[in-house]
Amino acid sequence: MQEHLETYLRMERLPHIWCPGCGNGIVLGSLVKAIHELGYDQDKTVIVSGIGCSSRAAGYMDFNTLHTTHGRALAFATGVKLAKPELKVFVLMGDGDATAIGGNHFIHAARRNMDMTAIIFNNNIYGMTGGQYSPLTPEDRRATTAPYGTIERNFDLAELAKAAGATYVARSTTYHNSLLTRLMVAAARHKGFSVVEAITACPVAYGRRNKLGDGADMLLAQKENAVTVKQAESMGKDELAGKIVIGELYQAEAPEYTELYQQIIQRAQARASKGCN
Amino acid sequence: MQEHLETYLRMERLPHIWCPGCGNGIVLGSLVKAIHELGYDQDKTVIVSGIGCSSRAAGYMDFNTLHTTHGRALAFATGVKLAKPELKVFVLMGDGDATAIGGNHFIHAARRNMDMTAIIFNNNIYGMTGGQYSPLTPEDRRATTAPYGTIERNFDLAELAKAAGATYVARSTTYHNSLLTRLMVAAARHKGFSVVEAITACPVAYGRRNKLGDGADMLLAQKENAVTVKQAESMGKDELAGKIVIGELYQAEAPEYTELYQQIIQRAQARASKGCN
Amino acid sequence: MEKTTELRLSGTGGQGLILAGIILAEAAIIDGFNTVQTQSYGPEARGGASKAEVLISSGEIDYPKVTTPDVVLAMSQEACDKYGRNLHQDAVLLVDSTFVTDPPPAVAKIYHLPLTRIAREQLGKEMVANVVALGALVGMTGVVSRDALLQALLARVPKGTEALNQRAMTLGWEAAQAERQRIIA
Amino acid sequence: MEKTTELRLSGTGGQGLILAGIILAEAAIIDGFNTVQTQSYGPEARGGASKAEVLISSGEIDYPKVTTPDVVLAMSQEACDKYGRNLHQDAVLLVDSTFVTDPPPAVAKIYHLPLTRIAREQLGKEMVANVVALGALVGMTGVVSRDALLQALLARVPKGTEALNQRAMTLGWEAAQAERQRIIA
Amino acid sequence: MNKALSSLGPSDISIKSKWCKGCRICVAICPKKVLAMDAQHKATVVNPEACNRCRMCETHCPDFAIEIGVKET
Amino acid sequence: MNKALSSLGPSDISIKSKWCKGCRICVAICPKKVLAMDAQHKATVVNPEACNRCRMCETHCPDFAIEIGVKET
Amino acid sequence: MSQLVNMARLMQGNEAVAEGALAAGIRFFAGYPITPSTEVAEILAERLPEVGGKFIQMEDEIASMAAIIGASLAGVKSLTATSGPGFSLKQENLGYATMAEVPCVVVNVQRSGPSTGIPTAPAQGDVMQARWGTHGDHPAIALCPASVAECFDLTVRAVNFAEKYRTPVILLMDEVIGHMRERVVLPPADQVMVVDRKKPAVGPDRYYAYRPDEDGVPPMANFGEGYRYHVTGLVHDEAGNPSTNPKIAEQLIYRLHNKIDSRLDEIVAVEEMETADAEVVVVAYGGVARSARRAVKEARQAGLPVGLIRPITIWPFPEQAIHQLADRAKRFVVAEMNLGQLRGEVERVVKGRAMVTGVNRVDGELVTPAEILAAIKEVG
Amino acid sequence: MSQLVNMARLMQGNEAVAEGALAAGIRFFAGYPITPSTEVAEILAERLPEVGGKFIQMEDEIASMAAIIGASLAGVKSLTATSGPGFSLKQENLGYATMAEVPCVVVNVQRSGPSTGIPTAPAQGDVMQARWGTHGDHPAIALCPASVAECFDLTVRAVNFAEKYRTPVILLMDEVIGHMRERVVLPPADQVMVVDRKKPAVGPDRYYAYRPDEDGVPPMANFGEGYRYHVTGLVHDEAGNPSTNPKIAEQLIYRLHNKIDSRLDEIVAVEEMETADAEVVVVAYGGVARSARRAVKEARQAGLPVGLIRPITIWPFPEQAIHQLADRAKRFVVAEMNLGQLRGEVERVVKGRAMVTGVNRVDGELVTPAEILAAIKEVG
Ligand SMILES: Cc1ncc(C[n+]2csc(CCOP(=O)(O)OP(=O)(O)O)c2C)c(N)n1
Ligand SMILES: Cc1ncc(C[n+]2csc(CCOP(=O)(O)OP(=O)(O)O)c2C)c(N)n1
Ligand code: SF4
Ligand code: SF4
Ligand code: SF4
Ligand code: SF4
Ligand code: SF4
Ligand code: SF4
Ligand SMILES: [Mg+2]
Ligand SMILES: [Mg+2]
Repeated sequence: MQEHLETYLRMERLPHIWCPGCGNGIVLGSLVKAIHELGYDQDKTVIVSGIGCSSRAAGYMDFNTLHTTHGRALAFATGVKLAKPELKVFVLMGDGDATAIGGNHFIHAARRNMDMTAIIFNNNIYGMTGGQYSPLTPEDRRATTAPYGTIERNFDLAELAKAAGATYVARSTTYHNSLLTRLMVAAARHKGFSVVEAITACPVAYGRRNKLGDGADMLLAQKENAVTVKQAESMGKDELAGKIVIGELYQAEAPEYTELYQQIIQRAQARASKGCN
Repeated sequence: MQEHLETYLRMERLPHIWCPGCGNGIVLGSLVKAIHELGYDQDKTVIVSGIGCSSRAAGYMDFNTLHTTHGRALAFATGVKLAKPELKVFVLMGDGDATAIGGNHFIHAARRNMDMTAIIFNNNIYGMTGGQYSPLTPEDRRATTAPYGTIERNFDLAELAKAAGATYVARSTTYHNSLLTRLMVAAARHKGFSVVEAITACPVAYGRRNKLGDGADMLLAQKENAVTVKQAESMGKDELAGKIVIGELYQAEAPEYTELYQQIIQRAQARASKGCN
Repeated sequence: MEKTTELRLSGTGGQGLILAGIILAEAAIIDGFNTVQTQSYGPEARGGASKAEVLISSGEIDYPKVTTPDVVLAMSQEACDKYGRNLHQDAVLLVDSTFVTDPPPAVAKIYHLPLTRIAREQLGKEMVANVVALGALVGMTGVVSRDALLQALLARVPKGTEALNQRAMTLGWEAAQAERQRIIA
Repeated sequence: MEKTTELRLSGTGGQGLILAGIILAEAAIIDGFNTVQTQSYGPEARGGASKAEVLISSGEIDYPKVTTPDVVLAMSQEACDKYGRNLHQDAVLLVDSTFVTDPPPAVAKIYHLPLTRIAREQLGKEMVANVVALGALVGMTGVVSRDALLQALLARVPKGTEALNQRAMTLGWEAAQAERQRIIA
Repeated sequence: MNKALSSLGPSDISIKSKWCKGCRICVAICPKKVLAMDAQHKATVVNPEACNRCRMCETHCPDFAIEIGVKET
Repeated sequence: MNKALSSLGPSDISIKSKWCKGCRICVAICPKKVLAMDAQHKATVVNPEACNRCRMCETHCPDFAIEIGVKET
Repeated sequence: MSQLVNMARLMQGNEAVAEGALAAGIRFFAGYPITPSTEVAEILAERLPEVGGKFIQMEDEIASMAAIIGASLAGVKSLTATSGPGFSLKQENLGYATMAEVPCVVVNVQRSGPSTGIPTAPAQGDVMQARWGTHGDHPAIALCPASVAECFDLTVRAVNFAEKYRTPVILLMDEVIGHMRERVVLPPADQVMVVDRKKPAVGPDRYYAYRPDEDGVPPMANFGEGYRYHVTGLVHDEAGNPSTNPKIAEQLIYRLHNKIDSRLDEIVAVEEMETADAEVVVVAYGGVARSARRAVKEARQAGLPVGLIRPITIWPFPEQAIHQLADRAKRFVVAEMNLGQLRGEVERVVKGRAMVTGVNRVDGELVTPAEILAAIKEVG
Repeated sequence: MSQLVNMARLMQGNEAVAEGALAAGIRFFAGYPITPSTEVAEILAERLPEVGGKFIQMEDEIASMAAIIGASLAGVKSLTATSGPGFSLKQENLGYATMAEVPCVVVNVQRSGPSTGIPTAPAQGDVMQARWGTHGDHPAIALCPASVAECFDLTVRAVNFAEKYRTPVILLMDEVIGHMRERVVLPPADQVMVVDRKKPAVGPDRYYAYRPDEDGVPPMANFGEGYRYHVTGLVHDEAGNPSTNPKIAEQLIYRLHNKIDSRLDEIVAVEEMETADAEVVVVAYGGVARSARRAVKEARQAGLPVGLIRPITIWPFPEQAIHQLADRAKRFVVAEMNLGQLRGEVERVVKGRAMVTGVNRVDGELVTPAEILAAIKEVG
């Protein structure tokens, strides 16, 4: 582990800014291991992120790193990838970043099926700004902007990604971080737009207010609440309430965008050269 | 019909600006009949629209009409409805308006389940700006910005709405406009966020470029290609390719936003008055 | 400042007047003139434009719009009402008598030609009424040479329609000649 | 311009120094003073602030920040290094000796008190170290009255913790008195 | 007004020529070939007797230009 | 370096105290109760012999503060 | 909290904005969190339902701006709060509110920029953006508080202006004022002057939603009250119908400007201190005005003929006041947490009659009294 | 189309922008359609793949701006085109490009506003927005063509400036110029001066992505070329790492401004006509400059001492040129399709030495030569 860190992280920037018990560091660790396993060239790999606590992860990673504006990471990444398809692209986003202000870019990236991997740090809250509810905060939770409890239903991120056109969708938790690593690897190897939801704890802006204990308690709760895709298959809707289904949730084949665009180029150049004669 | 028109339309503004053969007028006619059937008070009904050919419909309707900015109609409507829940709210949008620039507001409105009815005029193109492809343009079609054919997969609007949380989703065509009217009525009666997709022809910016004939040809093609939900059930995926499934596609129950908010108010006022003693 | 010829082609959306304006301007370039072409639009770009303006000059063209038109083509009554009035003494007004039934009181030289009818009846393609109009306009005013017009026309029209278009232009040109004859006579 | 007392409370994120600053400012209001309180933040608002400043005056307060602090509380070594230096002659520096092991060369009056240790060991709640600090600060400087501090404190703390907090304040106050005694002696 | 619908006279097919944009939808959709386009590209009634009052033309005209009524008899 | 892993000496549990933020995750997750929090709220090794080298602490420490190695024997 | 009215209390600037909003009758807030404005949302999330109002957190700032416009049209006074990045995103719909004449208030608590900048550090970098941020010719009203008490007062004033002139109004704060806590005494509710939008004097049949009264402001019917009309961001005629007629366009755009420009005496407010005989006039606003006030006091104590003019209304810019001072003053020192945004305006108005210099910081720190004092002494 | 180079041809302004973009090496376009800019996208959708470039229609203007920044960082010259409403939406990411120093070009074909306005009618209402539209202190470069040929030239220049100074550059068009067709002769490819971004002179181990050379501009490594660094919109140090250090913030913000401000001689361009002895100087740009040119010619024919200055670079504003003319001229007549946006700048620079008046239209019509001529004659 430690030698991976030294290879893949900007060590001089550590320790990171995250609070004690924050799960973001665990997700970052998983990602580093995944990239190591994938054997990607750091020079040819781009890490794009939005704005939020989780999005600060990019700054610690020794790659081509792009920390963008809130919610827009996937749109920046789309430009990077289409301009230079040979680059490997990971996009790190918080739940608010990806599904609140960034929701549109998320569904359109899924629809286009450009080959990149989105990793959503889902801590069910806006961490960076101090605990406002996000589209992934479950119902009836407290947040600074929901002092009487949340009344909005949360998105099911995986269902949304699927319906929008993503061709690989998976979920794990920081507790199950070796599964998380494996899923990240599989997602990256998948050709097309892949989504990995990482359930992670924000003890400071979410746990405290919802009496979920500290980071350690929240981590152990992930163990309690997780069920595998297999287990989930034989469970009823009621049984599944409050559970976290982990594993590969969806996989499909569809043409990849930059490859299709390459065909456009060929067609255009053929037509243009014909036109010149 | 004619007397409905005189009741519900701003007659002095007719004839409308739409091109010969454009289906928007047919959708507008269906909506007028639906509102008549619903018996809604014009003074208490709000029609919100975005920007696009279809969104001009609002201006012809003798209601409280709000023609907003491109893509944002649902966000404006959310303000109207939450501020005054007793108003009935219809939101008219083009396919580009609702799912390109407006995609995020669409999925969030679906998630919140506020009681209003979204009607999407799906002509598979940006009509107003002269024929650029939209997220609902099928693959391999021509558009001014897709001179070599589209390579993006289109959204399945109904699937997207469902996954995002909409509790009523239906689809019809301008050919099947009495069904369209019935679905609009059902959607409006449904408590929560309802979506009606109206398949409509844009002969000028879409049909012409894709050799689909004129407005009459395109209307008749809707008849050819439509299958009912029932019929679709017994059809395979391949058989369904290129078909338009019409009818009620999805229905579910979930608490409605403005009612939940009313409970928040009660809770807050109870707490506040307790605090004063 | 060299004299600039100011032309305005007006009608309704689908009549191809923008294309006509472009062809005219391109003909002017072939003839060695300087030229500017502008147009007006409906809401956003929907439905296309209903008015094209072309300025032709052997010198610089600064202000790109028509100030005092020298030549006006009106292919609908509405266009004629709007643009056919208050023309200067020597201005030429060409109206498509297929649609313009109520021409303005003549301050200018008016030519009535059934441009669309010619296209419809003699060519079976109402679509080319704009080219008939171009032929007539040039036939009447000589703002550009007939050769340049033909060359510009053929460079713009879809492959396979060259003959049709050339005939349309010729019919327009001839109709104009005849009308001129009639007026002069 | 009336003399303004400038206080700076510094430490790390979780120590409750903003709340301490607020309570101090509210105590000042109870005593009839004018007051301004400011703070500094981490990235966005995450993790909370690490520095609170309070100005207290019987006149108007214009510039809302500390220019030359009269009183500095440092509850971490880092804070002490950053804010404990270059104080003016009469400034008071209160360091939490639980954490500050390497105090600056004394240009000012330094008080070393094991604020956090007092909270931890005598009250079993490290959380109230900030209140211990407040008690000590007021005991040492008298910027506000002890009564006002108590009143402000009790108005802010959660129901059920009043006794604990009052004790914390008292312990701080007493520790300060003892230290003062020691210094004066 | 107040005419009994049951009187069932021949249809009164009124076409608002000013609103008709000539799209020919009504012509294409009329099951009885009642309608046709005229030289000015406007819809016109050519075979009124055949009309079965199905209102297909009326509901599909995008320009609200057709009204199917009942002729006074 | 180049130590045979099979030598399987006792674990070398190194905790980077400067990076440890005291979250107690490692303590809570260690199946062998090897770790505990010290008075400065830092993780510390209290029962090194019990360590089974499962690396649960290492992979779950959000601050990359723990490394499980092999003691030179 | 009502029991605390009329008592001295410690209050944060953002909190005073929230309280001012409630006092002015704001009953709808839609927003998206962003430092350093978030407290406005958080407090209103709690307080609005207590008074029967509504709070909603939208999916982004664009939607928030849209929602408050919708709510206002439905007849409920509405406000949103944000900071730089969010303010940039709101620009399109801010222009819509101007064009469609929908009363609403946008609070921008400025932070260091450009872009994400330093989210927790103060700045005044959005001053010109507040005037020119949205596309197309449009007027703007922006008010700038320099104390917590003024946060309350100017929020009330902003809401009143919005309602009176049917226009969006910007409350242009900075992090210093938004986050600082200060002793304040809030006025009792019955001493708060509250203005409501003008209702139509005629029945629905004779109502034209965009036909102005003599004051240039059309009376406003709310959705649901029996007046049915069309609202659009397109150029529109008096009925609200879209038009491309140049005459109508011209009238509309001029009227939108004139309803503000013809009423500068009501809208424009400045604070002047010791300007009567001032040879050097310091110009400062917001957080920096507090440093300036101290610097001027110190300068006066040192016997220097120095005064302060503090624009309370930033937009429309207080041309008249500056213009008059320029007749006598030898020098203007404009102190800002930006690179001289309002200094440009001062220069324009002074027309060369006096020197204009700046004291500027863009490092995320408040300009200090010492820096201003140094600038005062520099030449003068 | 290459065979048409070097031949006289009729070309639309928007088309010339597309051709200029290709000639300057633009190989990536991301956009969202909006009148009257859409043709730029439509033409590039067809032309880019012919030269191996990429076109993508994004879900909105925000995403378009984001995508071109991403593509530029990947090493591909990038451009987007829009109009008012879209320009408002791009502001946040435009500020990001400034802060992160990413070369890119934004074309704004101005239409009548505010809000949706009259989408097909010309205006120059976004002039001040081009300078101040995004939050926070930032510099801006905006170029303004007045002919179809200049659309080509200035697009090339915009791309070159973007690359040279690592900054977004705005091509500020108006509907008149964007939609008009004109006879042009495009230069052959080898006569088009093309500037590429400065590559690092050192190896990755010694590369600091934001350490400037003497010219204030840091050499730029592209993603994927072996130089790994961090890009952020936060205030950052020379390595690109976020910082809240006031010194670092100050240095960064000043450097971003100075790399433009210290090079005005390279960047600022004006066209002057008959100004040598002019007592009245007309100031006009874009479409209006054409009316102004005719008005000035007519005035000269009538024997009036009138000249024209046409800012080609709108931002930075050509202060120096105006300043010099103000020494002699008695009056400036600023003609614009807005309510006097650039007139304010002229006033600021003229400092009272000459009268400054305006000829303004906001009705969606081009200012006419006659109107300008009338203003020239009014007093002079
Ligand atoms: C345009 C814009 N709006 C709002 C913000 C403020 N902001 C910063 S991070 C954030 C949300 C963070 O939540 P999430 O994306 O879930 O990330 P987390 O901090 O929880 O990891 C917000 C609202 C911003 N920086 N920019
Ligand atoms: C912010 C913004 N971007 C772009 C536009 C230009 N625009 C107007 S309508 C439209 C799309 C219209 O397509 P759709 O929503 O499908 O409606 P339709 O015209 O097909 O009915 C676009 C891109 C705009 N007005 N505002
Ligand atoms: S606020 Fe929450 S998400 Fe952010 S660093 Fe702290 S614990 Fe992690
Ligand atoms: S462009 Fe298409 S959608 Fe728009 S009015 Fe014409 S036919 Fe209808
Ligand atoms: S359907 Fe209507 S608009 Fe079309 S031709 Fe028939 S009457 Fe005319
Ligand atoms: S009512 Fe039916 S039958 Fe009669 S004209 Fe219309 S479509 Fe034809
Ligand atoms: S898990 Fe890491 S940070 Fe947490 S207590 Fe253990 S060593 Fe320290
Ligand atoms: S490796 Fe396993 S047993 Fe050993 S200290 Fe870590 S968690 Fe405990
Ligand atoms: Mg989060
Ligand atoms: Mg459409």
